[in-house]
Amino acid sequence: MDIKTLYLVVPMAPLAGAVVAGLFGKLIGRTGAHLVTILGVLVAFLASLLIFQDVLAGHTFNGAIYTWLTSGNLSLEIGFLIDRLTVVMMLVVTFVSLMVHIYTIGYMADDPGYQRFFSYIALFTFSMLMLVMSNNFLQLFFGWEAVGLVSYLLIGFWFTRESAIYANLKAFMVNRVGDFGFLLGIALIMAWFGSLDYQQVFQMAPQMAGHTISLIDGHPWSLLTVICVLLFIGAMGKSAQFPLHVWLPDSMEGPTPISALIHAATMVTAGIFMVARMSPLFELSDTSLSFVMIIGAITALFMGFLGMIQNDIKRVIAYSTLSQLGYMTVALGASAYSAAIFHLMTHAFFKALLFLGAGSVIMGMHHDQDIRNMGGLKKYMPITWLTMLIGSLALIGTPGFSGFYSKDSIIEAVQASHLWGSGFAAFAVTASVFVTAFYSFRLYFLVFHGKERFHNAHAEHDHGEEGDSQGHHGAPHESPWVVTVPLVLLAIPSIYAGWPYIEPMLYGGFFGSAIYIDALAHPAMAELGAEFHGPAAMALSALTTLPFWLAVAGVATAYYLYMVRKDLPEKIKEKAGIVYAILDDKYGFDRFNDWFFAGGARLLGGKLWRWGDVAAIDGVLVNGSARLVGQIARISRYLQSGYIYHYAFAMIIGVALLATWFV
Amino acid sequence: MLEGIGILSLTIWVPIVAGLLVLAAGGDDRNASGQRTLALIGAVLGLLVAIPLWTGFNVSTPAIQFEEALPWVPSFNIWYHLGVDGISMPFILLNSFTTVLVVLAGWKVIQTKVAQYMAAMLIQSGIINGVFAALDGMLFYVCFEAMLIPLYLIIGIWGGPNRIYAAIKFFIYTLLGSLLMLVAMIYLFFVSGGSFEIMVWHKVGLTMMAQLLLFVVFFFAFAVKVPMWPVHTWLPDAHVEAPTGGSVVLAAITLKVGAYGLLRFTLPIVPDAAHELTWLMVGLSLIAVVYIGLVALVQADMKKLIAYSSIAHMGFVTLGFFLFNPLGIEGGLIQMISHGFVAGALFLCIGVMYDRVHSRQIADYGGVANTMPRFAALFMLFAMANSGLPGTSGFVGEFMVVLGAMKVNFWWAATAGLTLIFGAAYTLWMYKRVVYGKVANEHVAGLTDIDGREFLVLASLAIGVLAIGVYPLPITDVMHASVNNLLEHVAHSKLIP
Amino acid sequence: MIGVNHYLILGSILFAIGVLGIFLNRKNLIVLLMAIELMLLAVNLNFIAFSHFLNDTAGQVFVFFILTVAAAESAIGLAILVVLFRNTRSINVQDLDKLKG
Amino acid sequence: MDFASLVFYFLAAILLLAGLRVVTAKNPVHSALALVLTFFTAAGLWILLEAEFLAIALILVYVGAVMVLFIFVVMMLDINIEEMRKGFWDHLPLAGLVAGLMAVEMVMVLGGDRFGLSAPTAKPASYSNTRELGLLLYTDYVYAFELAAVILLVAIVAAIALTLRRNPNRKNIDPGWQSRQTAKGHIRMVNLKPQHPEYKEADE
Amino acid sequence: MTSISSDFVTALPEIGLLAVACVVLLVEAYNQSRAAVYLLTLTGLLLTAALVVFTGAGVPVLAFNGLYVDDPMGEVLKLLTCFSAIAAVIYSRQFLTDRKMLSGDYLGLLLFAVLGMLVMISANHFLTLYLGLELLSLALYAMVAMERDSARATEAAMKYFVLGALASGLLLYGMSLIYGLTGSLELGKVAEALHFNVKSEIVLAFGLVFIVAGLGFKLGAAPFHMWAPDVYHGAPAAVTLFVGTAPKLAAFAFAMRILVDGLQPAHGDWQQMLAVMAVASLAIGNIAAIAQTNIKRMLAYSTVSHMGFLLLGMMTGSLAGYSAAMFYAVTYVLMSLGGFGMVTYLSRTGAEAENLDDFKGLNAHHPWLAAIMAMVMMSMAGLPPFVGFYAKLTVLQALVGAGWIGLAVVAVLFSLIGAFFYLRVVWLMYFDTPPAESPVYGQHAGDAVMLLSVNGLAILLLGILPQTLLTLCALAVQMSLR
Repeated sequence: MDIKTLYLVVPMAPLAGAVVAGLFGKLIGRTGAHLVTILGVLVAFLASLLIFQDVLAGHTFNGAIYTWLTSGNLSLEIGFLIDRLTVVMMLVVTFVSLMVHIYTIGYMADDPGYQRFFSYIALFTFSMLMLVMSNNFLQLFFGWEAVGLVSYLLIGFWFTRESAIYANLKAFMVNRVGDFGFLLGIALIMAWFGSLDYQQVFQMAPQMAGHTISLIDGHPWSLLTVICVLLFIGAMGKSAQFPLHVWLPDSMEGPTPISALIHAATMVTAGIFMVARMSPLFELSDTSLSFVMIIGAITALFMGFLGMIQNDIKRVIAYSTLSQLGYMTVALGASAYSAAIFHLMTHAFFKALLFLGAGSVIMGMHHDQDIRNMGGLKKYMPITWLTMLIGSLALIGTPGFSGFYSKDSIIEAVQASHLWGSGFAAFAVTASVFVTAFYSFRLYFLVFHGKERFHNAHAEHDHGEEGDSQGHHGAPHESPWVVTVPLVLLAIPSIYAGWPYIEPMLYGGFFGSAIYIDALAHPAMAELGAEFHGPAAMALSALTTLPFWLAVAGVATAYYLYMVRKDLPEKIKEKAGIVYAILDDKYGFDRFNDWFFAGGARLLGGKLWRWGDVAAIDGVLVNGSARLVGQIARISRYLQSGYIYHYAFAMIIGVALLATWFV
Repeated sequence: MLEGIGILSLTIWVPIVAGLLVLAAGGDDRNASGQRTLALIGAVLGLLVAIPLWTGFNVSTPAIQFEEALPWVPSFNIWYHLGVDGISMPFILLNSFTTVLVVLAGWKVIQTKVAQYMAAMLIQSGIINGVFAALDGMLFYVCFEAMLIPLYLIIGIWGGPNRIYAAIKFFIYTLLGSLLMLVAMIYLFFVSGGSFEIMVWHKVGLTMMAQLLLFVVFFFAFAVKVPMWPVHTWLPDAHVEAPTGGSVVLAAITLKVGAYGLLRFTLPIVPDAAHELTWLMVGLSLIAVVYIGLVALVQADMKKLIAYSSIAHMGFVTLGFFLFNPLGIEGGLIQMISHGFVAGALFLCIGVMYDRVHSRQIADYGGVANTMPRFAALFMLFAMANSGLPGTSGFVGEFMVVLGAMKVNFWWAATAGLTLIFGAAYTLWMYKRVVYGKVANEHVAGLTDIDGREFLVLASLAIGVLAIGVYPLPITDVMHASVNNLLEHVAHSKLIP
Repeated sequence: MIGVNHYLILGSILFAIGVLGIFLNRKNLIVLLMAIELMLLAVNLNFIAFSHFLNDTAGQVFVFFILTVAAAESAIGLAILVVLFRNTRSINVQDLDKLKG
Repeated sequence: MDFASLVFYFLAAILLLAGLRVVTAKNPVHSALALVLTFFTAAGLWILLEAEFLAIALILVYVGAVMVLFIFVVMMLDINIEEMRKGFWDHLPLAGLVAGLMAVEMVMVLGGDRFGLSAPTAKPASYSNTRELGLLLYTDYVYAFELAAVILLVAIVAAIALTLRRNPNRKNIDPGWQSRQTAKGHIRMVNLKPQHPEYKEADE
Repeated sequence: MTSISSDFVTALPEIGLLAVACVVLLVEAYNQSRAAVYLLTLTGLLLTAALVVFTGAGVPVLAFNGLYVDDPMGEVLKLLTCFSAIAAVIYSRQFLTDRKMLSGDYLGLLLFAVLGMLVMISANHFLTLYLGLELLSLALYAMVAMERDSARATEAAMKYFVLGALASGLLLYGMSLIYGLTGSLELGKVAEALHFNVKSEIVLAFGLVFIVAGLGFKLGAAPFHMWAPDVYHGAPAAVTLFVGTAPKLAAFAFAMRILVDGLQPAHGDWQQMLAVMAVASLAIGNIAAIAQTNIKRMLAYSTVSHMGFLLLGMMTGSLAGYSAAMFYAVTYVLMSLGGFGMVTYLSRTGAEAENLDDFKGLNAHHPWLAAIMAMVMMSMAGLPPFVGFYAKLTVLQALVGAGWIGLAVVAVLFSLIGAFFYLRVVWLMYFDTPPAESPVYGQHAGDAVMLLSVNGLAILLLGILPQTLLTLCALAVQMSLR
């Protein structure tokens, strides 16, 4: 098979699966639906593997498939750019997606929307692949929005739940705010570069570096800074960076498999991927890199804080995701694109693992998600326990685990960065290590260890998901093989994906020309590379660094608070009333957004409608003039009084006036 | 090539004759099914005769094609002069296509005076084809005004409770503009040395004062139809009260006539005034995007909401036109076509629900997806297209216009880009309240999913929406030559002192 | 010497008196008709004066026909008046207000 | 001032006074009579203008026929004069203003000698106004003359059509109807059968 | 001067019509057969039309010492007058029969009125104009009062009469001044005199004011229109139908004769007067019509506004303007025949379909009649593809061509207001549900429906293909101008 055909197969196979499962779901039944979609994704995964090998052999590709439209002398094309960055993403996406597909067979077994669900996730895979394989901004934007659409559909998958359909609308809207910036960024590129093709844009970028545009009269700004910031706003939406992060925790309303796939492993990392892809642009603007770094740092630290007090198992992981995305973003800001992508990859594995594990727990708990109702599950769900532990260890950066390599690289890269704001970023990512370790193990201890609380808890809640066999509240049980197999399969790369790959990916020039770093201006990666002496040495030397001990401290604190002095958390909560309240309120963003943006827009819309359309335009101008004419008409009826002499007056006065006028 | 009767004549007269036949054959609602079938045959025939326009179109030339010319009223030098270029041709197809859909859409809903309804739709379709095909100003005008009559009747006879107000408002509003335009056309007749040929008018030199006045007049004629803020308030009323078919035609076609007029008349005839007043038109377009977007957000009536969204989307069209670059104009044109599909489809969707529940209030619905899953899926597609999701037709035009606007002014593009947010907000919020959620009441619980006929109608629109979204090239190819020609024309001042 | 303008002025004043009559008299239809007769008389006076001073008999012929027509007109007018009176028992102008607006 | 002028001013004064009287008299009969006086003085003026035939015609036709008709109608319709007079002078300001304005305007326009007409040469003694008019009427103006006849016919037809009432209760007999009658329709032959309870179907 | 006999040949249509009218009166007097007078009337009108065609000369021919002119414009107008009278008679047959008004008196008067119109159309002399006008007016006064027991009809007649007499007085006063100024009463000679030597502009203008006032009355132009609503309203529908149609052709001819044939040199003066009257008519006609509830009254105001348009065409003083005005007059008559014809046709015994509400839901039981009425209304509103649009177009064209763009804008703005009340009729017929007991129904008068259909379709057909009628009017005017 021609390699180019293979490229086409990668996104099209899942799409075909999605279409078949979506349109003919009833016809082919449940089994048919999952078979056809899994087959599609499997084909995509295998094709990606082949392409990976091909790319490793040095065959990159950049070309159009078809011309989307032409206008003037502009031609917009749909095409693929296949290089090392792309294939890494393709592999990650197809692999995690495949795992999630398999897992879903078990997780959604009883759901009436089974076929629909498979159709959606296959469609998502297609969209995500289109996004990462794109060679131009148009297609990027297409994929960008398409994944948003699927995310919207999946968060609202259980559309009878008020909270779910609130969450999906919110997710879409917040993403749209980001996309607004993104679109403007693309449009600016179009306007100044005259092309949307990556390669052409990147080639022209150095010439454009000196350009300024004056958005507000008399304030010239660097063109590239504006473009990069706008593009990054898009990334902020998609990758849930502060302050557009608000949708991600709510997105946990969706079924767990998609939390793993979309809201942890792949879609939310699209922003990271995009910035890495745009490295030739970002490298030319220190301001925007600083901006990226600071936003990432804020996200990494402050979202981590929120994770510490959550009680919903998925929300804890969601905040953790936010925090980890913050890490990646910080890495981007520090020009450590490869580190960001590396972390993206490892994070995809272990975070997907954690989510799927959490899903497994939820299934075991009969769709109870409150960690306060769990405890001691280790006994009942050994595979889940073990894999979750691996995931958590990877997450907190235990030396040797995949997460360690990616995360430590980021911390070091930030410390090596000299951009404005790197100091704060370094502090934030370092402090976050503690936070991460704390909430991860808080979760771990509460769920798998300690007293079994699930027996007495069921009376308090009624949190069954749709389609669950409610009322069957036995003891937790281990999940079926379709669930555990993906856990195991994901646990393997969670452990292993760091060690062998850190060297080639970060320092070995694996990405080649796919990522561009202006080494003179941003030498962080180069400095790191100079200090790097192999993965084993890195792991060993980590034992002497601050992050490691912070992680240890975090685990220890969690152990102390939730295994030893179980009464303390409550006391702390009482003592730190305001802090807790702020955290519980998620810094008030949701309330503010609801009040200011949603409420404000509606208020303004209502006023404009009532005062503008109804009162001013319709009331005064339209109906008003109609009324005026009607009024004049009624008055004019009085002129026609019925009396002959009045009529005669009219005639004579008419004559008199005409005579006076013209004589 | 001047022939007596050609394809364009057929596209005009086949529906009209079919309409008259339906009227003649009908008269009584007892044989309504026969009338419907006859109307459908007429509509399909109308579409079939229009297809050669596409297949036989030469995309490489801006010249007028399929031209026909017969002297009509020689004493005023009025000609029955038809022809299309890349700008007008797609709309004839769109209109002929839409006619088939509205005939199908009215199949069961219209139970009284069926023959009259179907005839009005068909006759209107023919007249609208005349608007797009006319190359003689007076022929254009005749069709431009005559198309009001069937729609007036459609709204008034088969409309909602407040239909009379809506119908008369619609009529008077639009008549205001067109009557002034009549005077302008006569003026042009004299300054062009006694010709009603639009193409001749394009070449007439005019003073700035005359251009500005003509601009204002054309603005009234076409901006009302588009409609642009602040002359838009007829549209929500007309839409709300019109029967589904009327709304579809109104949204899909009638609004396009206004925008088409801007392109056919305003820009080429008074280019200097157009340049001079770009700020105004762009300003109004942007107001349409933002203001109307906000207003749409608070509507409680689904049709009103979609009507307002139509105004906002048409704001993109006018914005695109006044950017004076190919991206803007072609984007505007694609937006027009796309809006024809999307808004038409959304009105049909609302119609589907209205037929079952007899309410258009958002509050009366909730959880429709539970009982009408197939419908919900299609509705979702159209809602997304309305929010401008890439891959659907709704995206293409908006994207092009934003790109075009960015070439001219960052803030124009930024304001226009807000539609990403507003468009999604009002459409999806409505979708959420109507389709998602628990089954809200027994009406919703009793809903039945769409039948084959409704599915056929919506699915064909869905295919159109997706096809344009994925592969708009064929349409832009058709437009290029004409748009470039137009731009070149507009770039040259025709000012005379 | 009496010139044509004397007659014209006389005619004008007579005409104005007719107008005055129409304005003053708001009750009696017959007086209204008589006021109109005054105006016609003024016209006739004009014609005859012009005819005399132009030395052209056509004016007199015109007056002849005006007289004839006015007679016929009066006949019809009074017939209508009689019919009206039968219907409403009044020739008060102010009662003639069923048709208005 | 020559005699003609004296006569003119004399007649003009009476004419105007009588005219004013026509429109201001309380009683319509007085108005009518004032109108008669107006016509008489006008006739005098016309004689001054050498339109003797018309002057006579005015008196014969107008005073003799039309004014009599007016007075007849005034008398016939029993009108409440008192009621009619109420508020008569209320409208004087407006009436005076408009009439005055018109008069002033007309006088200003027509008062100056704008027609360039001088007194005509005196007619020869053999000149007959009546003869001249007669000749004209039957030659040059024969078309108009015929039309005038038609107008008079219309007046007759209209007046009859409007006022003629065919009273259903009248007792007089139409001779035309009388002479058209035949036996048919008035005499019915009846076959009288002997009255018998069994036969009751016949001559109903 | 041609021999008198040829003069009579030239005037054959009038003579024929007079003869028929007299026969009708005689039949009425001796036979009183309704069918006979009815058919006789129609035959007489047809005969007149035929005579008009046969005596047509193609060039202006003067007769009767310049009192009479026979020119193509006159012939066209006479022909149309006859046809419109025929239509009016046919439309009103049932109405008149129901009210026992279908008599020789009525039809005789109608024929005399038509004769008056023909005289006016052919007038070439102030005297003939006056006599024709009076002949027409006297017959109309009587016709309006014909429903003798109706207080409304007699009141209308009285108003019509008094105001008509006043208007005649004004007209005559104007004529007397023009006579004094030019020394002639024949239109051609007046024009000649004015052309070469105007003794006093001011007197000319002054005289014109009075003449224009008389003209305005006859046309029904503001502020001399006030009789129209009351007369149209008060008169029986059949009479309204007649008053509102054919006389407008005569009035147009009257205006053409007096202003164009006679006073063309004073064009500058009367142009402005007509403009003032036209704008006033447009304003008053269109606005007052909105508030009406009676359709006859509404149509009366609509007439006022239409006359405003017609005057706009005339005032341009160009050939295009005159033919536009003529076209307007012809189409107006066609439309109002349809409108008033429908009102008359739908009236039943004892009641008239004169309230707008009576038309509610007409489409439900008489879709075809409703369609005709809708076409009439839309045509009156000036919407394409109906002939009323071309009427407006020609006038606007003439106006703009003469540089009166402002007036053209004013005219269209007022017709926008006008569109409202025409559309209201459409909405009543189509959008409203019929009341339970509908007061409106059509009797089984096939001939009237047939003719109404022809009338309605003519409005549509001439709207789609107006060229023939346009050419006719343009040629007629062109060939008749001297």
